[in-house]
Amino acid sequence: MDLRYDDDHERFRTEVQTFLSAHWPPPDRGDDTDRKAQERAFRLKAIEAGYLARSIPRRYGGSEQPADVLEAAIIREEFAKAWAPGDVAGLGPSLLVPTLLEKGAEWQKQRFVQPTIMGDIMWCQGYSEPNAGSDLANVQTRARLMGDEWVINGQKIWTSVAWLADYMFCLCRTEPEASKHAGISYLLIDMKQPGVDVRRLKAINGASHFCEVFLDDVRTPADWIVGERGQGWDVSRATLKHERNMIGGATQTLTYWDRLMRLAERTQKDGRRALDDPRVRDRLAVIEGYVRAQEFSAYRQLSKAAKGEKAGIVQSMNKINGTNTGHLIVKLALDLLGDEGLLEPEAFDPVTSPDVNTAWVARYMQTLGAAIAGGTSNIQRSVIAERGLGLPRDRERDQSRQARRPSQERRS
Amino acid sequence: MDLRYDDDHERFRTEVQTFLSAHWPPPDRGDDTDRKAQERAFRLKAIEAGYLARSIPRRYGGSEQPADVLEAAIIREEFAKAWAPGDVAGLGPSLLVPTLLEKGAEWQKQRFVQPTIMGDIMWCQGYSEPNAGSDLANVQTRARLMGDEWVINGQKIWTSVAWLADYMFCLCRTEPEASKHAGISYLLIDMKQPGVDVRRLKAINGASHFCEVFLDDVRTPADWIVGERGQGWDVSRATLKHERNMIGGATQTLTYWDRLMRLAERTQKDGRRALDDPRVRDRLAVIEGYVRAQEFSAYRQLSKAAKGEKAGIVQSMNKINGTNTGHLIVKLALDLLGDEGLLEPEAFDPVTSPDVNTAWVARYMQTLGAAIAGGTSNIQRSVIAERGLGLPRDRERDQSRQARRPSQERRS
Amino acid sequence: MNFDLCEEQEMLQSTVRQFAATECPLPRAREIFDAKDGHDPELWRGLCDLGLGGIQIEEAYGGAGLELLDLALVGEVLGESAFPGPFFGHALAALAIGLGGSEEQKRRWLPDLASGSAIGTIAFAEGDQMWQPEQWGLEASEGGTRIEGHKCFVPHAGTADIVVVGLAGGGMSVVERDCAALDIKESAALDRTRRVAEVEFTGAPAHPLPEGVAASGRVRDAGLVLLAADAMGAAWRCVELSVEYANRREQFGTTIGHFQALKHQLADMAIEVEPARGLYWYAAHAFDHVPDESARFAAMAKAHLTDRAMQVARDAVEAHGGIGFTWEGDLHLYFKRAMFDRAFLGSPEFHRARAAELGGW
Amino acid sequence: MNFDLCEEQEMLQSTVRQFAATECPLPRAREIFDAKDGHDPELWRGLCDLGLGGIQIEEAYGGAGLELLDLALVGEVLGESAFPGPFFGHALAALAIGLGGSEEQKRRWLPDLASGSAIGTIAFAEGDQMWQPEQWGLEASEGGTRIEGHKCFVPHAGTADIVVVGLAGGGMSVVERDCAALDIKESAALDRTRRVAEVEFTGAPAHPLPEGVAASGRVRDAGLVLLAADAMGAAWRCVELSVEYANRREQFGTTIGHFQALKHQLADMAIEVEPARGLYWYAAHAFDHVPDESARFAAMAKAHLTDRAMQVARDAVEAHGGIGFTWEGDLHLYFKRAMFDRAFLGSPEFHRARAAELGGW
Repeated sequence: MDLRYDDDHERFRTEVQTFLSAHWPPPDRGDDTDRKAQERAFRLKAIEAGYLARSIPRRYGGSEQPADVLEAAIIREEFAKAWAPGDVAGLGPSLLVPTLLEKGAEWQKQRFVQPTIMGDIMWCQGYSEPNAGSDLANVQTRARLMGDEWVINGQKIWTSVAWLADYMFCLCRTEPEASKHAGISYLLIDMKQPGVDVRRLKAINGASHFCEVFLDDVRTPADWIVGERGQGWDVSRATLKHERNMIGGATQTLTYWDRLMRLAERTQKDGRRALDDPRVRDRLAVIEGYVRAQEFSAYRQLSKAAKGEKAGIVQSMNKINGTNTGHLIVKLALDLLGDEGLLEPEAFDPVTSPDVNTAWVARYMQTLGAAIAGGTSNIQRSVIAERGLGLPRDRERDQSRQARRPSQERRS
Repeated sequence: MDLRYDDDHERFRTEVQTFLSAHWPPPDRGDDTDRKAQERAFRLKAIEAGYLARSIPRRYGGSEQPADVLEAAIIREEFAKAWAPGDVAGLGPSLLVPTLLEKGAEWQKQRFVQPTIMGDIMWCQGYSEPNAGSDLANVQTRARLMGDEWVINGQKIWTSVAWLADYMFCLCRTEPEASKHAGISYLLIDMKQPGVDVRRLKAINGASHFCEVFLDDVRTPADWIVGERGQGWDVSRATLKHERNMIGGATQTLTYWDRLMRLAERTQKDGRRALDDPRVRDRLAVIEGYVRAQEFSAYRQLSKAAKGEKAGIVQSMNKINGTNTGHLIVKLALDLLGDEGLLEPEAFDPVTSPDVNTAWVARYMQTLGAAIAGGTSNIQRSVIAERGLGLPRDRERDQSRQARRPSQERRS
Repeated sequence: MNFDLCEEQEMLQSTVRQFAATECPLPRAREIFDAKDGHDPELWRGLCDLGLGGIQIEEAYGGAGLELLDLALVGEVLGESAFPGPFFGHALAALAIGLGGSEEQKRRWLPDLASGSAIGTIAFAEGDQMWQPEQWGLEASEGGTRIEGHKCFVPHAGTADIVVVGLAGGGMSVVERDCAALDIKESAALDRTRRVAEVEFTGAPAHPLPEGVAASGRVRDAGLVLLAADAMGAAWRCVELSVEYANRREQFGTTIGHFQALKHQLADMAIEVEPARGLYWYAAHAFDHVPDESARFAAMAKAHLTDRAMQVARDAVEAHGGIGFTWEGDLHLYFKRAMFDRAFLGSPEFHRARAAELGGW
Repeated sequence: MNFDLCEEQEMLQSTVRQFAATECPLPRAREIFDAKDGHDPELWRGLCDLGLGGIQIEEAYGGAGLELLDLALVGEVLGESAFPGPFFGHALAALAIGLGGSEEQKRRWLPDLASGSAIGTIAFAEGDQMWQPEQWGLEASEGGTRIEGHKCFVPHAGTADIVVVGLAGGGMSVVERDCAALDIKESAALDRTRRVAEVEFTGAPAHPLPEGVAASGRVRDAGLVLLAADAMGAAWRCVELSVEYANRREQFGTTIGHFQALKHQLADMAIEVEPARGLYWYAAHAFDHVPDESARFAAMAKAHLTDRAMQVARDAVEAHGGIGFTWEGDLHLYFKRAMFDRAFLGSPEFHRARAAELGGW
């Protein structure tokens, strides 16, 4: 156990710092070069220098660096310190791109990867449907191959920021006779066409970045399929894995924790800081135990990854762990808020927005979303019990998986 | 809502008080009339006066009073105030007697009821087996009718105070070809015979009132069966219902609560009473919310019963409610104890023994037993969900119930 | 001894339940939730036609002369229906006048409050968790007949005709809305079924209640009981909605109510809530019949039930999955109702500390 | 940056695990638990033959010269094996002498402690939750060379040869067992794998450690880390035993591990425990490498892990049903081990308050 970076890594850190001081922030040109263009130009330089898009081959616009989680951590740290733009965020870069690189056709990689990681095109994810939530394999959206086009009909739901997206990667049923899981294909769809109807949903906290997407005779070329027909389920699994890790990171917990401490410092209670109230101190100390456990657990996983080893069962706990700790945090925050719990927060992003009291009301609700999105806590528990602890699979889920097996056997 | 007793009941209370002042404590005769004989004599008088054994017909030694839960409550209150002996406690009076009265043969009632309610004979309950815990219907102990006797072989476990019992009421498999539940009979067995081997088990808290009972060619007359052959399951259900109510009463919670308050008063923490520590006060106040809820809930049920109405879903919650509140209480107690949590309590009864600190260590363990005995908390949750909330039955339990159905159909 | 409702009380609840189901089913409640002022005069009229505007107002002034328990039983049903409107503040204003007012004052205001032709509310809060009579700092001048200053979290201030204002020293004064010396600023209420506003009194003519100091603590206690009752109703409805959803929603080829883990979570929610019903019953009963225990059990009921309701509302959202997280579903009405019940008149932790002190600990 | 064990450390753990499985499987542990003094000299010999009597003792005195993390890693495996004997007190005594002793004192005691031919222990507690150096009240007279007074909860006092005694002012002295001025009264220890006794010092000749005052807080911190490590091992084993049981025990015609509610409870137990492993790692690492954070994270690790372990031990008993409630099953060893880890050296709540203060809150 050694928490210091070694000399090579410290040298690397210096290089990154040098690069950043040369290129960010960009010189003020006195003209109205907009922020977005400046960021784009910076990213191109950072990719060239090998600091961004590291896992992506050069031929698709990346910097193709050997996997080194410590270097990656250093880059994140230094870029954050300099407030420099990092890799483009969003479901396209984080979910679709790895999927394309692993399972996509050559032309798909050529066409989609670079503009996606540069933020030139935006994606949304078309997985969930009204009757396919936890039971994702139950998607009913039909895609029929008619000539050289897929014709798609159905409805997606909980689609994040669909109204901004240029394209959607989605799961459609293309082989209705095949068994439940084997009947699904993974298609790419242009969102800017007739027949695509996006309706924004308002969430409990007033935010509305979730959408319903209605697909009515929507068309996509025959070869806009990732993997083969009927392989969509397996193709999507790789992607979902990424999503789970994303939600489970310790970063959000640590941010919440810092803000909770500041809330306890600035809140007055019985004429003194809430932080000085023994009840509050004890609850804070309980929570810090969980927060640090999660933080160190993230380091452990990082270290394992750096050595190319699996982190074991703890990795499967990231999401629910973050959810649980988040709940403890917001509950204490609500107690500290008191009156302000009566007020609606202005619409805002609960992670990145400024640290005002009413933000906690939004976080109090937002953490419920975390327990639901990307696999509910109950699904997480089943996964941990089955894959981590070796307990038997849920009978219902098993039976459902085999539901259409007979007809598949007839086909083969 | 009226928390006062009406005039009739207040008159009744006066009668009870008059009776008690005349008969208890009995005059000191200057001889060595032992306590037990005095109690027995008092009980006979109290039954004659209509204050004990109220639900039991006169012809079986009871006082055969109309059901009146308020009168019953008054009797309990006044007898407790006077430290007078109430109805004999134990599994015989509380479980077997109601079962016999409902399902037993006339000769069985004649023979067993009176000596049981007078404490002249003691019973133990032979239900659980190593492979029949939550799944009680899986009993494997075999009873074969050979001539005019049942010959019984098998093993029972978690049998309370079996070494003191004169008789056992137990579930045995008498119809091995019948379906699981339909193959069971309810037999009475003389414990004082060769082939009955009682082994006391030591519990986690050092107490040992649970036993294993090995039955090796044990015999009982052919007519020592309650109900018909194969009806044992249904016969036992009535009994189990009584057990659940017994464990779920608010009395134990209230006793624990009073003692917890006293512990918090006498414990010193940072130079003051623990009761004055804001952390402790808050936890106590949280707990009192649950305690009073349980207490009032008991009143509600009592009032419903007095009117001959069902109390609804809340009745099914008594046991788990008591278990949950008990856990909150012992956890706070353990925190108050500190060092003394390192020490083993002397063997004692966690409810009735004196209020010393180490008793809390025993209670801390005893409350775990409450979560297991008489139906685990998980079984309770299923019952509440299914019967109280109308959710579907557990699939496994359903399938198991039907496991032997086919062969039963062949028989019929 | 009868720790149970009488037939009239059960009928009262079923009447209100019937009314709410017919006149304000959840789709209608959601509309009002989203509408401008969270108040539907016709709905209010209907409620008052049932006599619910003055249940606890003495018969001499046009009320039904019933007790706090009856009022709370109505409150429970309104909570269970996520019923929008000024019932809560109105009831407390009438109680304040009934307990603290002179004969003349009662004759002036109570009949209109009882019939519902006037709406009442209370202006107690002063921000920073200052809700209690002993914390009020607002001063009245000119012999208590003129008020200058600020109150917040005043329920339905925009539609109220009669405002009972808490004053420094624990007294209360009545300000009539049409005196034109009120500056009302709607707050962004989270629970839009019970809007709140900031009120600036700009030299408002005030009518001090002669027994206000003695009455204000009682009004607070009644408020705590009503919040507990509302929380009870809301929480139990959350359980019911979750059970209905579990029996309807299919995943993996079966209704999700078949999944034992969810079943047990639903059972746990029920176990948290149902046994606590008697806690608010007793607190309400004590208000009228057991004066020694009234304040203590009001505090305990509020702390316990609003905490339970908040947790159950969270659990219900989880049990509903995505649909529970939307503004378009029914559940968020209850979630926000629980937030109100929990925060209004002071936090559960605050009232636990009071209950401890009142218990002589 | 490597927040992970190195190969040697993983090997160390697997060696100890192997040794415990062979020499002290659970049936043997239960025998020792029930035996007279909870100590098996042969088992101790075997443990010390692996060099585990002096892992953290400097090589110059016959130890392995390793760090607290290595010691704690061994402690975790002993916790996971419910391993009986004086390891815990022994390690702390050696640490106390190593950190606080003079060169001469180290030469006198450490080699025997390292080889295990002498057993060490610590006498810190004075009852009424007085565990900490700043709370010690026992006075030494005659220039610190003579001790008269009382200590309690001294681990394995009956078999220890060298007792490190905490003194008023926060210093420490060493008392040798054969000085015949010790009156030892075995307590009825709940965790019989780690017996405790009351010790009356009747004018015992004492050897003050010159750096005792500086060292005693460090020894306490090390003790907190070892308790956290033990709790980690015990708690994880509770999860494993419960999973094994769920995969073996049949009810309703299937293994009970098929019941989703139980599955999820087992998952929740795992979630409570496994992510906290790094907490004791870091606390141990900080002891040797991050002095500023050492005391704070030792307190946090002890508070968090012993609380988690206690809860998981309770959950494990429930998951086992009747058999978990018996003295004859394996589980009660872990339950009682968790009780020891939680209470020894002060309660979780006490150490949370310390962690808050040490964090500058």
